[in-house]
Amino acid sequence: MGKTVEQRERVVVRFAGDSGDGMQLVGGRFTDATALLGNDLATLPDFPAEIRAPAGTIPGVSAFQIHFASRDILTPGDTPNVLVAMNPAALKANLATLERGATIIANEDAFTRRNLERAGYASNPLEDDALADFRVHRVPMTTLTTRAAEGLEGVGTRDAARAKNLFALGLLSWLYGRPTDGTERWIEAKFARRPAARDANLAAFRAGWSFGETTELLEVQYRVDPATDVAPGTYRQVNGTTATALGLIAASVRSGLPLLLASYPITPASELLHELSRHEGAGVRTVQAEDEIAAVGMALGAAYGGHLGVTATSGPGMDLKAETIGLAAMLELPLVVIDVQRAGPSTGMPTKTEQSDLLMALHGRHGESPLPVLAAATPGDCFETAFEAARLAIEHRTPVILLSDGFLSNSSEPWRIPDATALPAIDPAFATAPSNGTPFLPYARDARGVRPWAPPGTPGLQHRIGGLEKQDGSGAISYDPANHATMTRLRAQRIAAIARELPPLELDADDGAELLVLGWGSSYGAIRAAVRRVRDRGVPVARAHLRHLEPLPPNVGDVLRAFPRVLVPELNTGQLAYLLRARFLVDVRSHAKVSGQPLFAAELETAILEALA
Amino acid sequence: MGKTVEQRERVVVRFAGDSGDGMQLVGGRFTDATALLGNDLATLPDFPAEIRAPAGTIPGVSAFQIHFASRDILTPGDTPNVLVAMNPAALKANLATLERGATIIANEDAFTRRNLERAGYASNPLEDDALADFRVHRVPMTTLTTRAAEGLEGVGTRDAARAKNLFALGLLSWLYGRPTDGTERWIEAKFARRPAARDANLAAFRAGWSFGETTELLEVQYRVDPATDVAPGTYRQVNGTTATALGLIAASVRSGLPLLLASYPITPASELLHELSRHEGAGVRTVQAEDEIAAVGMALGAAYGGHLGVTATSGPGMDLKAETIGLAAMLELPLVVIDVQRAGPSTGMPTKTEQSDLLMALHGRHGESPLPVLAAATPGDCFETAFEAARLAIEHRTPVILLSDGFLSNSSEPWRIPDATALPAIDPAFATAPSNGTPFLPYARDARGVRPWAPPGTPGLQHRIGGLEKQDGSGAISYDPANHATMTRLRAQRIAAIARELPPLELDADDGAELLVLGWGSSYGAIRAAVRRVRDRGVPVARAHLRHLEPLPPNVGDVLRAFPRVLVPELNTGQLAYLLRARFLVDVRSHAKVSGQPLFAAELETAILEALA
Amino acid sequence: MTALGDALTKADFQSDQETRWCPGCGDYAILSAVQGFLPELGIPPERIVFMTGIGCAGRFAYYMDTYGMHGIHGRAPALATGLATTRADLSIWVVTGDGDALSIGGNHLIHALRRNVPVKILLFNNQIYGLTKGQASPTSERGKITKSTPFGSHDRPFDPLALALGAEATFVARTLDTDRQHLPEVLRAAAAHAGAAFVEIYQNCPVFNDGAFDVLRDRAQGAANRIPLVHGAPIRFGAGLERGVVREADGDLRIVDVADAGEDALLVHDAHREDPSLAFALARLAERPTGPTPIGVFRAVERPLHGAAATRDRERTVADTAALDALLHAGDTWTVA
Amino acid sequence: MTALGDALTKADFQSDQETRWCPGCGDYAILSAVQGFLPELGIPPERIVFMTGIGCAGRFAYYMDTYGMHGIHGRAPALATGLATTRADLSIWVVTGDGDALSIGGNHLIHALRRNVPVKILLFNNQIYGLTKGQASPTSERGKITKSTPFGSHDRPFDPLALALGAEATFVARTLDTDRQHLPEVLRAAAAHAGAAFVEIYQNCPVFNDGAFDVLRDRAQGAANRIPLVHGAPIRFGAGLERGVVREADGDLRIVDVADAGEDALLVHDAHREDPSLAFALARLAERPTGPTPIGVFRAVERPLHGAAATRDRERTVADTAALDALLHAGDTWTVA
Ligand SMILES: Cc1ncc(C[n+]2csc(CCOP(=O)(O)OP(=O)(O)O)c2C)c(N)n1
Ligand SMILES: Cc1ncc(C[n+]2csc(CCOP(=O)(O)OP(=O)(O)O)c2C)c(N)n1
Ligand code: SF4
Ligand code: SF4
Ligand SMILES: [Mg+2]
Ligand SMILES: [Mg+2]
Repeated sequence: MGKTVEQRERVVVRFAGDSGDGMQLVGGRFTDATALLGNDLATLPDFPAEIRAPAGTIPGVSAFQIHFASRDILTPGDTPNVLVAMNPAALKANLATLERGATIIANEDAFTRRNLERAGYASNPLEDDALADFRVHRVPMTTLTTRAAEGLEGVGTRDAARAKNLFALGLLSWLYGRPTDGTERWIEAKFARRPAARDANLAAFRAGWSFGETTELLEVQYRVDPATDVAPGTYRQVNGTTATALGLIAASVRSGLPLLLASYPITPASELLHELSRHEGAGVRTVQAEDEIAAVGMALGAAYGGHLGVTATSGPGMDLKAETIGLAAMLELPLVVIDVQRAGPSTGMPTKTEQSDLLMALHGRHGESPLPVLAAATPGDCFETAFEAARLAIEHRTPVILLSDGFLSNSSEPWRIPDATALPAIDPAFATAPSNGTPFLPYARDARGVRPWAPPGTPGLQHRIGGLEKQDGSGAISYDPANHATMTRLRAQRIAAIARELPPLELDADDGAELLVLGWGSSYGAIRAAVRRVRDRGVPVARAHLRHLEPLPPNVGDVLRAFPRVLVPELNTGQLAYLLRARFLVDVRSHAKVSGQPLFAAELETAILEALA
Repeated sequence: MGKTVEQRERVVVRFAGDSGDGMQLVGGRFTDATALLGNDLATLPDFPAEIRAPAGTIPGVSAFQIHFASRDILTPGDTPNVLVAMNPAALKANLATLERGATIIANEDAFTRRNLERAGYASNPLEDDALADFRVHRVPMTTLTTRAAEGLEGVGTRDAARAKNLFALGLLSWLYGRPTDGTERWIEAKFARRPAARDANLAAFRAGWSFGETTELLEVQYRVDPATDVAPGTYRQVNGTTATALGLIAASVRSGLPLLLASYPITPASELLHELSRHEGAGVRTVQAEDEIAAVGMALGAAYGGHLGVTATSGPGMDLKAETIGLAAMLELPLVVIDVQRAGPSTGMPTKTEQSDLLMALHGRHGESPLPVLAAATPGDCFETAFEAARLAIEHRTPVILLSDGFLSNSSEPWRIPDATALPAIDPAFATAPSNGTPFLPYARDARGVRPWAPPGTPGLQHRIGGLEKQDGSGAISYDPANHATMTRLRAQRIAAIARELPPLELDADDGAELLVLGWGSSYGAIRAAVRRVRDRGVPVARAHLRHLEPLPPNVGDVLRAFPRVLVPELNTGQLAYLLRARFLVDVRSHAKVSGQPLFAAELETAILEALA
Repeated sequence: MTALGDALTKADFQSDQETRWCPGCGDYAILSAVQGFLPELGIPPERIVFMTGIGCAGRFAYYMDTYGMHGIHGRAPALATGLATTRADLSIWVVTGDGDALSIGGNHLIHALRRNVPVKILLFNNQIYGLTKGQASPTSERGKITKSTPFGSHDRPFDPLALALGAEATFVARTLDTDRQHLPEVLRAAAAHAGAAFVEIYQNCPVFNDGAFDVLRDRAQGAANRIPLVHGAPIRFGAGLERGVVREADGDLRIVDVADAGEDALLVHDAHREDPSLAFALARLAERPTGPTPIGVFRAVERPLHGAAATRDRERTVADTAALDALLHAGDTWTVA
Repeated sequence: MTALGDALTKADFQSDQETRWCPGCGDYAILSAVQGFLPELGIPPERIVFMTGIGCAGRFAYYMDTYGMHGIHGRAPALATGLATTRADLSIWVVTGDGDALSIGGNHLIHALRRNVPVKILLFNNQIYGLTKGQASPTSERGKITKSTPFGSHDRPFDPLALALGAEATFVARTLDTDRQHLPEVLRAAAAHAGAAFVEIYQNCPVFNDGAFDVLRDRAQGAANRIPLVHGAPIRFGAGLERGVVREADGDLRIVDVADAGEDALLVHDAHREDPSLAFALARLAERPTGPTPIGVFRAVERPLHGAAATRDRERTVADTAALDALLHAGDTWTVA
């Protein structure tokens, strides 16, 4: 057809529609096609807490954003270049995020008086000058979709209209030259058992593509070449949930310990339960416990039995697990507790992201009960961090808290698949009966301060453990003051000693950098992107990112003190900053954002420049 | 009889025996008599976690220590001047705490071969030279008690022998000239319904007194004059539990809000449930909930209904209450949560004291949910601190955590009874229906950031609240990012703003002091005593004590920065020190003790001198 | 605000919040029935409180123009106990889901029932987790495929009524979301009960568990399968009341054709029996709502209320300053001049 | 360690820890009975696990020379579920108290029973809180004066057996601490049961609730008041078996003189009935242990075990590296050279 093809280095597309419009579905498929094309990418789903808020309203809007590029991508993008708006509410809810000149593709059929009212529009923004700053394409998607399905066997008008999201997918696939064959196969597989739906969706998809190809509305097709600055290897797409699940399974395989995940559903942590429950067999078992207390109890019971016990939850569930985590700390048994953080406090905003559970992870239990805390940086990094959490738990006999968040768990990125055989082996080093007839001492420690793990079933090692303070060595109940002081010290030391095993904090610093940006968790991408922008301006700056929050890598103090200024961006009111100030007496400055949204590179760029001013 | 009477300024007596020997009973009575005599005093009960550990063993030893003096007393005393040892285990368990030259009064009848073995003595310490450094009095208490009861109607030999604790009480009463009439009346009242027991106990008590008066074993009687440096007023003895209960009742009276205490039993917090349940009527209700989650839920439900809702627990129970405390923070309703800290982690050492829940009180909930945290300094101070906690909760519509501990709750001191009418009135300021027909805004705030409290039953103010994030003002559910940021800020500000109402941290500083000793909670007495000792050596030093841990009084930073060195003694691994370092970037030094015992003045004295060296 | 003396209407109980359940959700029918029924009680909206847990059902509080608290997951009975213990003047309703009440909230539920706390507990049983998008609940049938049980749920479900009866419940009933006559009847009985009233409402979740109760909800099937329990009346059902329940010689309850067994053989329902065993047996008559299933009030007996015996005064009276002064001075005191 | 092939003895199950209960506590008798009974099972001590909650009863774990975990208050059933789900090769026993199991631990108890987790739960019911020194428990009788209820407990107690039956328990039994014949018999039946076995053991607490079960424990009164339930046998009791239980016309169970009612009228105990209603009615025969009270196995039925259906392999097999590799590469992949 000879349309112009323009090249773009990076594009951010946002699909937005009603909760019932299937935006997550087409977003996911667009992502898969993009990944297979070799673009680097990052995605961000954004949906309401209600199962289905009233159709057509702002609270009911569900969106999916994808950022893809031919260079290394760090975030799902702050502001979309293209907004697909399936109805007025979707337009209204997302307009503020667009920059001048952005493209809007609107399903004009949905801009009825009723829908306009529901979205709170007094007049139709497609018709007044509300969108003057944007390039607006009005596409009658519903009509075109219905028309495409006309005459298909068993497809009614309403069914056909439902496929309009596939029309949008087809149109966007054309616009950015995403291959169609994979998507067609995917539609066929998805609707294999419902031929009418299959046909309607296929027709809608093809209609969308052809619309792009033929209509004069759109003059330019874009090309985003495969990313080139990508390490060689085999890739797949993962979101944080899948990567966490795979990391745990890998730890199970490399330790030889069967995995039990016991969880109670809660958004967004439920996904991990769903994911792992599909892998039964392969040594994975899952239990949906009656509540979070039972869930962590079951995981600890399994750990006592020599398994890899894991439990996953989000904020409110963490509160409930505290007592049992404290028991695990006292029992010195391996346990992995995953907190997929969400916006709090209390029920808060369950589908929104936040990093506000850090201090709780560190201090959220009575008494002195230190334990390791880790946080994952990107969806793909969840694999390694989960593996590391399990390794520490098993090898050091300790509960470990792994902090993820709603953003990580839902967003996805291409991930280089690691070589399974190259993953380190994890040694559970189960105790064996002392051969010389000496009594078994369940609280004797090795050089690292680690006690023996003797699951039931091992002959000759019968012993009793519990939550009461115990005698150093023998593990018998003890109320001796000096012993309590000793045990408190030993428990602290054995966790602190883990720092010796940790790689030093890696520093990415320009010569002459006056400012260190130190982050943790899922703001990794946004921080890197912001730092890149600052560097692009020629301003030197340094950057580092913590995976281990407790214990901290041994060189953190030195790194902090090497810079006149330190900026810590976090999605909370400054929790890591607080921790660093207490530990190192460094006047760390906090960039705090608590809005339920991920960190944006642009706002951090500003903050960095301000901090340097 | 003309024995010598010597005067003493201060004496520390420790009664120690088997759990079944009634040591707490006689200790308590000795204390009452001492209080009535006008001595200043402090006491410390010390008993095992088991209801009754095997008789005669070290774990079964139960002790009661009292420090009384004719000058201002600050602690129950580090080392006893007199140890009453009812059996070998009691001797062995306490010997290490005695200084050379201390007096030991042993019930020699109990030093049988069987008991010596149980206590792990190879030979009888009363007969070998194990006690060469002490002044030992061997008294056949059991024999003398049985003999005294001979011929009493209905009293068998075993019953009589059981009264030997009263013999010990009689003997010690003589030794320190405590009046007998009060004790005799007390015995009569206590055993009013069991005449045989009454007679046996009376006989034992008198026998003990006469033994002191007549025997040649004891040459000196001591006199400890009434304390003179005591403020005028009417006094009574209170322990921390009673004082807390009275403080809460006072807050109920002064606010006009009925009090509901909902608790689940746990050592040492159960005592408050027992105490308050005796005051039903007078607007006090208590419920023994099914668990700690239910307990705090009930208290919050009552608060919602316009009552003063209180819940009390110890460490493990605090873990369980976290989620509901977070809800209370979101609902912005008054709630008083009392944590009677004990030695942790996990079940730990339930009857031992510790201050290791401070960081949990501050950070032990998911999300950003700031709330006020207070700590009581002495048994008597529990009254004022509980009153203040309730006042803040009611007037600021917020959950408040009040930290007490096992030491405070069990130990007692003379307490100047406040004038009930002089206690400040607390204003619940319930909302009334807006007269002009404007809609009721449950999250509109006054100048202090405080929202209206509209309990059900108020016509025209029907509204809905919950744990989801809410729109500023209207309180409707909101997932708006900017609003979440606003609400997070407002919730933090309204707690921080309480600091404006707080009296500045009081400083007790010598001219030229180089070191500030800053404490919190129950180590108040030991810190003051240690500082006094240091001053007695002519070394200038400064001292301050925090009641409000969150928010901190506004001048804390200035106070800290006014001294080159700051020492923070705590019964934990340095939690307040951590907090102060993070807030003020001051290199606070921590004196940490985690042994389940209270802080001792002597060890802190050493630490202060070291810190100054 | 309703002017005193004015008769209350359904509108007085409708809040201004937009309802946010999925189209066709059974919760709408229940909401409408509750709002329609409440005026009958003659209690002004400001003296009514709805306390809910978390779940789709938990959103109920927002839609009622009464006082309302949307609590945390599973804890509404505890919150309500605190309120009921202190405020005997209120009419307190708990709305909960099968996960909220029976999974995380199981302990509070059984204790609120045991204590006979004066609250009405409405359990919307859709046999699924709605709000969290489709996991198994403690009432999901064995073998059910859900997001958390991709190979089928393998645990036996609770029967909520049997559990409640085991927990000493004094009032136990069951009804259906869409039965516009039966639902208000049961609510009426619950409201009239002085103590804790436990009402299971079968509620269709068209999104994650559609049709779970079709056997009872359908116009056609429903008539054949609903066994209405009416105190004092023989238990019979079916379009022509052609079937009934009898107690067999071995003590078991059985469904029979009335024609075969004879009318006199039919079991006469007695909701007021002290012994809960009959109610328990009736709860067991249908293990799952997949065939003939009793609905109505299974048990309603009088027992002392929680809090009633505990407190000497039911009024919100607080000691005065003189009484406080006496309390402060209780026991041995001494004076230093 | 016991040499293989050697017959086990009581001593093999006695740990070296000194027992720390009060003199005369019923826990001693139970400990001795359990240690005396376990050798029968022929399971080596290393394959037996005792998991306990907090309370005097919770100390039990320390005294058994098996594997043992003294958990936290109320959570032993959850801990045990995790262990049982993963380790089918172990014999797992939970020891709990009336507060531990029925107050704070109520939810885990009912769910462990519902799921039919293969563990044996021994509830030492002393109708009081022992370890925390004498507060009311959920089995304390109404009106009981305790430290936390100085004016008398005002809530109705649970009947632990009725609660368990309401929670779908597959094995429910009751016995007495000091009955040296009956207690091991019940333990034997519990051990033989494949699923969750719930055993209530009336246990005297001489310090805080002495004599609560004298009516059943006393040599003299005991014979007259214990109603032994034996599967397949008519229910009769008394020194001369002169009394018995019948099902009345109205369906209620009643205690009668055998002489009056006739032997044939006696109810024949059937522990294996699918329907728990009879067991429930028997649990209700005596509301409190203050008169004739059934002891023995009320119900024992087979049901699928928790975990059995869930897992394809019961062995501790873990995927190998090749399988992991396949898993990592599942779905769409692409290669960058
Ligand atoms: C402590 C805690 N755990 C988990 C959740 C997540 N959660 C919210 S509702 C719910 C269950 C909903 O099921 P149900 O009670 O049956 O209500 P429905 O949505 O079906 O009406 C869960 C698990 C939560 N909010 N809080
Ligand atoms: C979370 C928590 N709450 C409370 C306690 C205190 N506590 C220990 S045992 C117990 C109850 C004991 O009663 P029961 O279970 O009947 O056992 P018994 O001592 O009578 O054998 C309580 C409340 C605790 N240890 N942990
Ligand atoms: S998910 Fe089910 S229960 Fe929840 S609102 Fe939708 S239809 Fe109703
Ligand atoms: S308090 Fe009671 S139950 Fe506990 S050990 Fe003593 S006698 Fe036994
Ligand atoms: Mg449900
Ligand atoms: Mg008990």
